[in-house]
Amino acid sequence: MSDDSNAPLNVRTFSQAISDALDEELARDDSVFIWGEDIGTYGGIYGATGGLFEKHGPERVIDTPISETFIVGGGLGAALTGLRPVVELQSGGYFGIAMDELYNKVARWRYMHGGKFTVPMVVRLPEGAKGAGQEHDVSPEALFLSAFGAEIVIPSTPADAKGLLKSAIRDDRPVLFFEHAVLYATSGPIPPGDHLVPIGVADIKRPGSDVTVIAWSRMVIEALKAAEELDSEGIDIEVVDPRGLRPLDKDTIFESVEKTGRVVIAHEAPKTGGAGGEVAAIIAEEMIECLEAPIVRVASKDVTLPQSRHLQQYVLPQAAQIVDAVRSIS
Amino acid sequence: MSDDSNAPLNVRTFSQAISDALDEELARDDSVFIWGEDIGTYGGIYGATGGLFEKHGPERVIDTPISETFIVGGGLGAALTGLRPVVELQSGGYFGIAMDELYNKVARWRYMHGGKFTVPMVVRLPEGAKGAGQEHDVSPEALFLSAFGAEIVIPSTPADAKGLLKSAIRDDRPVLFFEHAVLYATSGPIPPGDHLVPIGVADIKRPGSDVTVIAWSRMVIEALKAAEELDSEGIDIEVVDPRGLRPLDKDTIFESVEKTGRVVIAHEAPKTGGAGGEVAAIIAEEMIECLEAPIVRVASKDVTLPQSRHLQQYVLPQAAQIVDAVRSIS
Amino acid sequence: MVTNQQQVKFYEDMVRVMLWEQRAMRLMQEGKVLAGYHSGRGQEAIPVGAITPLRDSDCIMYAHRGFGYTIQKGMSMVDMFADLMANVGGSTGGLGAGIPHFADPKLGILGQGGTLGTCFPIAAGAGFSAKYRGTDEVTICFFGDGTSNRGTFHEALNVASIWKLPVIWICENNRYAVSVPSEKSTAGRIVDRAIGYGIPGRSVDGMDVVSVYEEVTEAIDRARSGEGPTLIEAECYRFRGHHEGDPQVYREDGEIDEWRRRDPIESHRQRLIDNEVAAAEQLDGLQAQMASEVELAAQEAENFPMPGPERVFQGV
Amino acid sequence: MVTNQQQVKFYEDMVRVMLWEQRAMRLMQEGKVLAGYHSGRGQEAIPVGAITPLRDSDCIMYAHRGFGYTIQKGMSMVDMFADLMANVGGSTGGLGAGIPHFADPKLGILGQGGTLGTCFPIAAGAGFSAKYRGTDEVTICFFGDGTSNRGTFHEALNVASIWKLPVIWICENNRYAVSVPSEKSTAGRIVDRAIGYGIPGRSVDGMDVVSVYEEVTEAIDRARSGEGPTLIEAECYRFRGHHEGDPQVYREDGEIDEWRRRDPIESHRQRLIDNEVAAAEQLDGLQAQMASEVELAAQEAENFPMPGPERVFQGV
Ligand SMILES: Cc1ncc(C[n+]2csc(CCOP(=O)(O)OP(=O)(O)O)c2C)c(N)n1
Ligand SMILES: Cc1ncc(C[n+]2csc(CCOP(=O)(O)OP(=O)(O)O)c2C)c(N)n1
Ligand SMILES: [Mg+2]
Ligand SMILES: [Mg+2]
Repeated sequence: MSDDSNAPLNVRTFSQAISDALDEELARDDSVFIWGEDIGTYGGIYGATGGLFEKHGPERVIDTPISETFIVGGGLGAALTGLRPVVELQSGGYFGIAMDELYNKVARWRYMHGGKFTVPMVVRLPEGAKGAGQEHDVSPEALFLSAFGAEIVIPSTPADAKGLLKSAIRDDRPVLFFEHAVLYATSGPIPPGDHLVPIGVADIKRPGSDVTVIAWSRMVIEALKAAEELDSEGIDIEVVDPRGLRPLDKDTIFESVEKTGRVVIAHEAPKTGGAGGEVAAIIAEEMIECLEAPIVRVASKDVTLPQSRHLQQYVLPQAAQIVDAVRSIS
Repeated sequence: MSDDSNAPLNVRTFSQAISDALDEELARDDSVFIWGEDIGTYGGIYGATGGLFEKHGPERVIDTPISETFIVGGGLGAALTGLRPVVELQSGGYFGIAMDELYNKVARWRYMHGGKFTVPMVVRLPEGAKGAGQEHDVSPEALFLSAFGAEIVIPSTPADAKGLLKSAIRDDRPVLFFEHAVLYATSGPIPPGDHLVPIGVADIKRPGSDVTVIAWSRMVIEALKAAEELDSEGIDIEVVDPRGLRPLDKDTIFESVEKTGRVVIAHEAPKTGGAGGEVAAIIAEEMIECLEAPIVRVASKDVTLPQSRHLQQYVLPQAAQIVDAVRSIS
Repeated sequence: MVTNQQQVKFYEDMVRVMLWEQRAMRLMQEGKVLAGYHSGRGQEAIPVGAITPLRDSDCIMYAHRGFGYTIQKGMSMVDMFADLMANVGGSTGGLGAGIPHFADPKLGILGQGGTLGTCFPIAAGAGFSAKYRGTDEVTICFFGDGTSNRGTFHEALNVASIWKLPVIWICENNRYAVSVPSEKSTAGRIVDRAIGYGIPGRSVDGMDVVSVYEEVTEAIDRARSGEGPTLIEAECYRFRGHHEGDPQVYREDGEIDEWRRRDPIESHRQRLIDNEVAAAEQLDGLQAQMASEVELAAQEAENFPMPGPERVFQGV
Repeated sequence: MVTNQQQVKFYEDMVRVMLWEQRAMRLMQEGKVLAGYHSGRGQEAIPVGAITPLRDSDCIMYAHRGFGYTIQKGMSMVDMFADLMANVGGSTGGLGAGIPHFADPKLGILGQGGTLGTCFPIAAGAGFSAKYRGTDEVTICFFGDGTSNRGTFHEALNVASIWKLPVIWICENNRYAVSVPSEKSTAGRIVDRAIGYGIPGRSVDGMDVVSVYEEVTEAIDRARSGEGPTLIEAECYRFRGHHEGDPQVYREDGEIDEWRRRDPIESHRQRLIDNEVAAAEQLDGLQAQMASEVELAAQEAENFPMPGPERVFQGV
């Protein structure tokens, strides 16, 4: 944890951290509102908007129809006219429905129109494998690497979730905010007060000297598990959590690679087309002289995730694959 | 050209090559039909379906409404029930409108339903910068790297366009077929007869020994121009055209990299999030011991392409950037 | 007119659907199915009434609300149980579970989209295909009231109308999309959207299997004879939560009891008895027979092994 | 009732729009604009009539058919010429050309989407925003008949209706989407789609600026007073090709001549003269005045330099 605050910590789940952030920002700024499917009386299917409807009322916590192009495109219209929408896609798997709105409009509206507008909008996308099926259990962050106007933020802990979401809401750029559904139930300490985490700053989740493991979202948890196992073998890995992909904190990554000369990149999205490719390519382009081994990517197998949880075990990456990958280059 | 036929060659434009392929396949197989916006009496806004309406009739050459989710999703429905649709998005820039259909449905329907169906469908996507604006002038092929059921085919010459499109139409898998709009007017020789080019086989567009330049679509033309200039400096580049991204012909790429030890990857999509990242990462993972220099990517600058053609010159990659890149690692 | 035999068959079919679901839920409780489930209890009259008039060669795009659609279209109950358990006996060979993507091309079961509203363009495409191939096959597309607000609805209904495609659009309006009441999310009447496309729109009592059957039969006749699509809105209600585990905080007081009095299975049964079409004992007998059919299917399905890791790379 | 002064103003405004376009085309012919263009000739009555009743604080999402929308909403003609030439004088600071993405937040000009149908959800969102902020601002969303077949139409009109958002949906039905005739791509009547959403639908003669003005004014009043959206279908015709260079193979014989007789500018002029609202000389004078306004703007715009490479990285 990079937070330097020494005040007492409050233990909250990731999902509570999200709703705390929304609650505080709704209270702070009248121009903030939230909408999505079942986020009102129901409190969101992951509970991440629980209690907000009761507290902030139906004008600001709004249930929409099943209309994803409106959820995103309508949010853009509101952002262009003075508001700060925080919109939710009930599953990040619905990104494709609103892809034109996300990729071509929300991300690009400012630039396309000469920089005349700001687009202070957050799109929350629950992602990752959680047993909800092929179309839902996706981690599509890599598909937005070329949607340049938009920031890509991906927290892995409750503290980061809260602090990054609050920063995202205050940011004048559009932010795609990915929340791994399996993390919602995890808990952790959150610094008190107006906890903000800057966007685009990586966090060394575990310092180490032998191998750099760049991991985000759920894979940070797996990397930390792997670190323990590897530690017992005398391999000391450094776990770098970029906490998002744009802005990408290359400085922190490069510093770590310079130190270790060995890199593993771990994400839950399948290897091919995952953002690990981009990160690996950056290193291969700018840091190759530091490398003492191949850059290894740990990721889901290159298939659509099967619906069956039984088969998912053969596809999804876990700590064990990180351990293997690290060993293979140590 | 890797075609081994010795018969006389027919010079055709890229756009004629496309319509020849469609014409021949429509004639060959009753279950083939085409639909899209303005592909009928108008012959397609790039002329790539010219004459087909008159020849094959309104039942098989069909103008659709401006309804991209139907164009793609309806094609899928037809493919699942015995037909071989070849559907056109009037611009590849509309991929986002039908992203759910393309990425989640067309590519995945077979696997999601246990392999019970075949999806013999081709989606034609004109891509690339042609002065039609930010939302149109895109090269989104990288976004489908993780859409595993679908093949990704990208021709750079009229002969490849014809031969690959005919193969794609006969293929039982869905194929995303990207046609660079600037290439439509280029011309080249096409082998006579039932000219088929296998999908997933790279073509060495120019053999060379010093540096491997992996390029596709319009960048193949630029790479060949660069080759001439570099040749005069005594640098002999090998231009490898993968002719698509899935299946990716790693063998041909690896063989070339083994020989040269130096790699430049060139595509028109912006560098970040472009498929060059994936290709670079594969090499960094599997071939790093052969590399004698950083892997350099030549691509568009990391911005949304400006509408202005004047500004586009500062963004789009040309032969000169390939020359620079090659020099930088020679 | 519906024959007495068909009337009894409706009862049998609805009971089968209900019992299959009950048995599937037991498998879930036993931990043999690791997946969410959207119960169709209360809405059995719609798949049963609508699919009865279809032929094998006709197609359906089904919805996530229970499994009446696939059962009624003739899929093996064994396959379906096995799909839920994700073992190799399933139609997906061990791939499926959750919101399973059952399919059977031979029975015209084209599958389901997990992103709601997927069904509309695909159904229109299947309708196009039937016409292109010169057949008189029809396609039914099932969807919920909430799903009708997806843009794909508009694109597909427009095309189907202008091209007179043989598609029957059946909206199961059960008044909620998860927690959101239809009147808070859906402007006007869904059935009235037919007017904008210049096609027939019909409202039907979705709790009455006979009404559903009759209305859909008419729509099928129109479709087969080249007169194009019909939009049918079936008013209904789901008796259980959106998914198993739904706290159902959103229902209005007493609402559910009122609808339970219109239980499609119970009320049809009563009508059969009242009209002396069948005696209570006969219907009880049928019910027992269905129970054992379903039980046998479940047991057979449980015998299949789970797939190995190689399954993951098959059928890509 | 429309005052005489306003009647004359309509003429002036339509002429300005027409002349701006003519001048823009000269710039294209001179090679100073490197971009496609979709002429609005023949459809001037719609942007002029519809935007006249708007306030500065009201918003528009405009379409690609000519530039009447932005001119009438008050954008500087210099900026717009400069945008087309992609020099630094443009509203986009040298970024725009082609299907330019002009915008001016202060004038409520929210921009345009190059993927048609973008406009619908954004306009609904702007309408929501006006209501949320407690204002009585309204938003007009302009779109073509072809564009009405995008799914976003459905999603946005439904939400606007259910939430009673102050949005006026104006369809310019010019009978074609590029080459495809509306009756081959669009089922039923577009205006009838209002019925499905339970909102007022109005059909209006889009060649008559006064009718457009009156109908839109009523819709704006409804919107401002919280009664929600209106769908207006304006029947019209484009006199030139879809884009400059369009071979126009798809028109029916004589069709264009018939519509040209209803030229919105000519027929309004004739009406002014016939009703003795204005004399021909006065109108000719206005026309000359507009021509020199436009000419001055074009010349001013031509003086700006082209941006340097750094422009590419600004305003991301
Ligand atoms: C595009 C999309 N948005 C949201 C969801 C999540 N979701 C699953 S079922 C459901 C409610 C559907 O309501 P309705 O169409 O009325 O069908 P019902 O569940 O009432 O049968 C929602 C929102 C989804 N699967 N797909
Ligand atoms: C989503 C999308 N599909 C297709 C196009 C290409 N296109 C540009 S204008 C046009 C025709 C639009 O027709 P209509 O809406 O009737 O407007 P009009 O041009 O007649 O004014 C088409 C197909 C596009 N820009 N966006
Ligand atoms: Mg419902
Ligand atoms: Mg039109």
